[in-house]
Amino acid sequence: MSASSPDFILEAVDIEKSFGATSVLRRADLRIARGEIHALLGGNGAGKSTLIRILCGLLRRDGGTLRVDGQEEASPNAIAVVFQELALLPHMTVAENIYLPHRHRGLERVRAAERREEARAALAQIDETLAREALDTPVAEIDLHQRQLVEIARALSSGARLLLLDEPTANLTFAESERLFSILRRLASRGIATLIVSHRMNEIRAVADVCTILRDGRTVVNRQPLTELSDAAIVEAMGQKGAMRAETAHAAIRATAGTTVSIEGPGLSVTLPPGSVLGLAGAPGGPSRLIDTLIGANTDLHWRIAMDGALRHFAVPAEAVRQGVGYVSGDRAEKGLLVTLPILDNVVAAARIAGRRWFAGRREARVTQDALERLAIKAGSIDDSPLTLSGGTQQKLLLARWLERIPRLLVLEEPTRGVDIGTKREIYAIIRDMAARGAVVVWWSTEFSELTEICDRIVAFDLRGTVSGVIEAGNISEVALARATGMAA
Amino acid sequence: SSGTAEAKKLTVAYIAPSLDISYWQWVAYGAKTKAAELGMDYIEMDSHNSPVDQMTNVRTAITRGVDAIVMGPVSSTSTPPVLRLLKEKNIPIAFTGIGPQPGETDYTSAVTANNYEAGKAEGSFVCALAKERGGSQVGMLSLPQDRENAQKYLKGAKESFAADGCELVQVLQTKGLTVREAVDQANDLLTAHPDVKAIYGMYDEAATGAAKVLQTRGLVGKIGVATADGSPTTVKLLRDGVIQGLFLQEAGGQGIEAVQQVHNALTGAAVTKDLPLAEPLVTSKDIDSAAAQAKLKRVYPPAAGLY
Amino acid sequence: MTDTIAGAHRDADSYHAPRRASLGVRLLRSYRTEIAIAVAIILIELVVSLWSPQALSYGNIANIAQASAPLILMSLGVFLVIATSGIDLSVGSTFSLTGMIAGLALSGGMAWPLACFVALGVGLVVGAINGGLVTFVGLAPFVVTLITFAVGGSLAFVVTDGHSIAILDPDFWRLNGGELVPGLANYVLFCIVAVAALEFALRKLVLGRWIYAIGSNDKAARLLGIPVWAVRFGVYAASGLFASFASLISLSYISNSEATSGANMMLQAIAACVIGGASLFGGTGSAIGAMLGAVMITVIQNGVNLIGINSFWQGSVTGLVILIAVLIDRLTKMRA
Amino acid sequence: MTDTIAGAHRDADSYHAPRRASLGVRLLRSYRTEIAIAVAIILIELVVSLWSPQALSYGNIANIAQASAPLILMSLGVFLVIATSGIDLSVGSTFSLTGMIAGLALSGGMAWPLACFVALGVGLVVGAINGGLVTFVGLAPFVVTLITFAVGGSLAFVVTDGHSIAILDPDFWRLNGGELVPGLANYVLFCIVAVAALEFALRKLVLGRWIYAIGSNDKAARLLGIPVWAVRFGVYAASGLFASFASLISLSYISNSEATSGANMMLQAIAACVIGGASLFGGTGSAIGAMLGAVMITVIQNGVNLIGINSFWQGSVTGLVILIAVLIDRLTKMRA
Ligand SMILES: Nc1ncnc2c1ncn2[C@@H]1O[C@H](COP(=O)(O)OP(=O)(O)OP(=O)(O)O)[C@@H](O)[C@H]1O
Ligand SMILES: [Mg+2]
Ligand SMILES: [Mg+2]
Repeated sequence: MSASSPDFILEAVDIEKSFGATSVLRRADLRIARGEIHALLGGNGAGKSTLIRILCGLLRRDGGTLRVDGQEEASPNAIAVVFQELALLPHMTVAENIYLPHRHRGLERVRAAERREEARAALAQIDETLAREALDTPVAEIDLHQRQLVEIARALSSGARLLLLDEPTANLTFAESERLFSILRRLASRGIATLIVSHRMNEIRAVADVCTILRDGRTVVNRQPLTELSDAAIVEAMGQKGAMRAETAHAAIRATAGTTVSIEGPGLSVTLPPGSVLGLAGAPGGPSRLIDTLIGANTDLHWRIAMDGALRHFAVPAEAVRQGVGYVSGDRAEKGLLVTLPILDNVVAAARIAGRRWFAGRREARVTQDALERLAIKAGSIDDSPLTLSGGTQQKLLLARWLERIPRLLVLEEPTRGVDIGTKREIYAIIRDMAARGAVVVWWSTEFSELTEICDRIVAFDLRGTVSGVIEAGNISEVALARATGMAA
Repeated sequence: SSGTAEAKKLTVAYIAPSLDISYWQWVAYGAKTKAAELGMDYIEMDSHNSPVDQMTNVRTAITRGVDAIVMGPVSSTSTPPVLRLLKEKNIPIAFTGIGPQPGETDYTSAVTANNYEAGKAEGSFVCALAKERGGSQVGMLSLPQDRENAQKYLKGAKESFAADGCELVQVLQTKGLTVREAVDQANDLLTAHPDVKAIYGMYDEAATGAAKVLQTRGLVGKIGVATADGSPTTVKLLRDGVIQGLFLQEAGGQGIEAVQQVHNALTGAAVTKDLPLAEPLVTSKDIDSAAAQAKLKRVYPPAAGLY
Repeated sequence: MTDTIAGAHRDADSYHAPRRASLGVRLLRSYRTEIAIAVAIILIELVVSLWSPQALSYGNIANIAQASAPLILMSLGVFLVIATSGIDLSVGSTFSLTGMIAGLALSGGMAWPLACFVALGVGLVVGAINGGLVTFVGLAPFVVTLITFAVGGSLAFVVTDGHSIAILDPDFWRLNGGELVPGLANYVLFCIVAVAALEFALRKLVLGRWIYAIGSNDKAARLLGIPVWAVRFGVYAASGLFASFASLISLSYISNSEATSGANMMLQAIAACVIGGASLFGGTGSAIGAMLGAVMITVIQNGVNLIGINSFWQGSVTGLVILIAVLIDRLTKMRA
Repeated sequence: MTDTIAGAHRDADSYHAPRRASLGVRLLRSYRTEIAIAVAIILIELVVSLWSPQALSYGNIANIAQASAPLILMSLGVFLVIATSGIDLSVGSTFSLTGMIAGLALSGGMAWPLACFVALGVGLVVGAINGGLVTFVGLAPFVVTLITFAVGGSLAFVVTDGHSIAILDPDFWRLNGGELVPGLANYVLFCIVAVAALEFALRKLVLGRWIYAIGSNDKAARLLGIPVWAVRFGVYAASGLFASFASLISLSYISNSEATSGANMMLQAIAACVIGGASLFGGTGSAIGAMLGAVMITVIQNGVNLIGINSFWQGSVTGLVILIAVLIDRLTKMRA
């Protein structure tokens, strides 16, 4: 009945979409063959998430044709999606979040015990511990990293023939990503296709066969095998020429003025002179407790923080902020964005507090525009809601908070989650520049390449969350990190 | 003077404290009927039990150019500013149900029921009901005691109980003035005080609720009930012997008299400054008497139910 | 039935069967607030019985059951709406209007079962209007149901021009007082059945989980393919129906319809849900909690009357008792 | 100043810095609901004036201003709470209780300015209790303020045993009717000053932005270093103060304190905020919106009385007019 080749499980041609006056997709094409792992690439705001939402029927397209399995109307169970801004039900348990969305009729019984076992099995494939310990925990009580795993488990257990994964690895550790990829490969061998969005180049190469690249809503590379494309060509196609990794390793930063921060705790005692960038590596449990203490969110008495020799004990984040501690989290929905306030307020919120300002002034518009411009943040206007921004762009917004007023201690928790390759480079440069001006930076990331590139010292935490070693400047490598964190490749 | 009335049709506004309550609806009915009879235009407004709304209503009435006001005030103490304003505008005002603050003189007429006397009379009657039934404990289902009429009823009743040797064991007030609440309270009253032999109802819904409870508990006749006001429901309950006495308060009659008084004031006829209407007792024996029936027609309109 | 793609591969020795807490512990944990409120209710009764020993008599407990039945039924409907993070302010007006319509139908000579069906239509219509405006037009639930509250309350007066109606049908009392199950009065039966059925649906049926899912995060629920619109529309319709049914139960007992009969009930019903553990932001609470909340409100009222506390003090006593109950709940939550 | 930071590597042509719309457009956009409601108010007045030409007279507009002043002041306080995603059900009771306390103080011979201060203490105490229980104990705002609503309403009766008080102080009217600014009655002045000051604070002071931030995402607000507890406590205290002040303004006008005087106002005040664009989930709305919502409620009331609509129909008319207003708002939002 249709002219489409039966080899394609999904064919999208000339898809168009605009939000009001801004056109987001302009004749985007995407074809996914059965059993292939297909990378969808593009810079922040290129339209990837928008396209995915159109593919799974959540958003109406303005133009173009879409066929799933040769049909205009996708059968309801055909597609499973991992959403970039996680779609989870906070009051419900992990198990229920995994099994509830499967298509049911309302008057059916839930058969919780059975379903729970299915959910456990799905989750156990990527994280045994989580599956064992958190299955009956409400999602509100687990952290972003674990939520991401839950969201993935949900897609894996859905029985769908096409998986659309929008940055599923954005905050997974290397080992977890690897486990996900091996599952995807196994699925592929059974004819199940995956579309995966990622900003991590080495991952893309590791898992995907072909790629489609979007740029400003247009398909600029259509179904090319990845083997035929060099990194440079990919980055070029995305429109991010300068994004290639700097060849020369950066010299250690010497800041002339600033605060010395020292951190003491179980198995660790480091002194961070102004300008140092300390990396935290490993499964999130350990680092998050240190980070919460540093920013005053949830003080862990095992950790002792001193600034310029004076012991600091922050009971609430407000105290930390007043002492010049800045914080950016990759959990933007929970810990970052003020969604009902315009972009402007989101950007200047931190400076207002650190600067003890009383007035939300006229100057702020200028400051906001400067900050957005420096991070190349695409937005209609600074009076728009941050919800009109793409995921990576929202993340940049949170970083923009600390551009105006450089903190004494900047605590970063997966700060480049979802940020595109080109912008990551800019962010590294900006952070390094802040360090050069005297800031001390503490940076947790699941992406080892990021840590090796920017940090001059890295604290490794093992899987139980205890410090397993400090790796000094000369010895930093991804292999060393993998070994120290117990997350060997 | 009838010439001027024809030249410019007079308008009277009736401002009720709350038209949610049937009593004030019936006052409105009386006022409206009388206004029509006198050839006056009639408008009505609701103060929703709020003195602020009441004041606003008065001002709105003035804006609409009314010639006279009939008002059931939210409370006596809420009347002075109203009276000041109306005096300034030279607009006659008659009160219904609730009179002005003591000491005020700048009103045309106050058509009230003598709640204190009625309370006393009902108190004696209820006490007698209890005694007939071999007890001396009585309970009361009251209007909310922030109302002056409720306070007066209670005062009168307490005096009678004291004088006649009855013990008022509990006073419960219904907030929403609904039968539903009164039923719950009557149940609680009888649970807490099983020896109560008569119930003093201060308004129709209270007695209706009490009657309902007696019917479901099979206590009809064993516990006496009397109430003030009078409604089709309580009249029927009286006829059925579930309640024993009604102290009729002329709701409609108050409206009729009040309109008559302001009309008198406008047309230069004599006015009666204080016009308390009696609250006669009616029992099942005399409910069908001509006097009682005539009285009843000044209580509620035919549309409300049978007499 | 779902052949889970990617069968789980596990090392035999590294695999530990997932620990699921025992049923008892799970019930205790998920009904923590409900248990706290139930304990509070019992404590209240015991305290009251110090003053008034009849408090624990069969008669008084029957009184409490009778008095709380309409509020329980109404609260159940309101709870469904609150669980989806909505609000229904119109239930009190629906209660009143239903009573008036039923009264008119009955005094017009209609057979009482038929009149009941007609009157339930009031709740269905009001609920459908609420649901439609909230779901399809996208207006805020507070505004929509405030409007139907105002309109419904006004129509309750309009239909009879404010007159109340005495119900004379000699059999209508059977709806409330009859015994479909011998030995169990209908008003108790209806409450038990409604609470049990709802609690079952909310915990064990997919539909019930959807209701919590929508209240938990309606955007995510939509992304997950839950028919958010239909469910949301449904809970408003159900709330209207419950309010109407509550009204009929009450009417059948009181046999007198008044235009103001439901006026105070809206706030009580919402309070019942919240006391019973529901959050106005949705996603939490239970039908049992809503019922216990309603019972607690009635029990306090009853206790205050039995003790003979001056009615001006009743609000204070009620407030403080509720405060103590929620503080107990709060403290046990901190412990847990 | 920013030139030292590493320059961005990007195609110059693909990136455009976000623009800022002109002030006019920005105001139009951020006050869209407010403008819609203002237009609706004008339309209502015009429609009413078809029946009753006096609607647009100076006298009637002064009536409306006088009648709406207390509700406006109360709504402003409630709005602050709602903006932080809280709710304050206690304001009506605070209004009543303040009136009674002020009445007692005045009839006890206290000088009126002093009596006003004492009475404002009522609002401060109730607000502090609300704020304390919500902020420091962590109870749900709905429950806490429901409790203070019940207790406050009860105390309003208790303090005078239910008797209302006539205020005889010959000068107390000055609070409402005096002219601190010649030619402008105080009640108008206070409303204008309060709305302007709050709107300024909410838009231009960091404190005001914090209020929205807390309503928007209180966890993120805390991590940003916003003193969430202090601000939250503050808005409840402010709400209590505004309710008390509203009561004094009203009392000074009608010189009569009544234990039930605020009973209807809580729902009206919340409605005013919501009609004016506030969401009960917090983070949105404006002081101007709350004011316009309050004015709209008063204007409908006034219009219904001027036209002479049967009072039983008033609720229906009020409901439908509000429905039309919010539908207009909704439609313009869809367009935008
Ligand atoms: N609701 C909306 N209103 C207006 N603009 C929107 C809306 N949603 C998305 N956009 C715009 O559409 C563009 C594409 O967004 P999209 O989320 O698809 O990007 P993306 O490719 O997924 O980016 P990222 O890598 O950052 O996730 C962005 O410029 C964004 O600002
Ligand atoms: Mg995206
Ligand atoms: Mg300084």
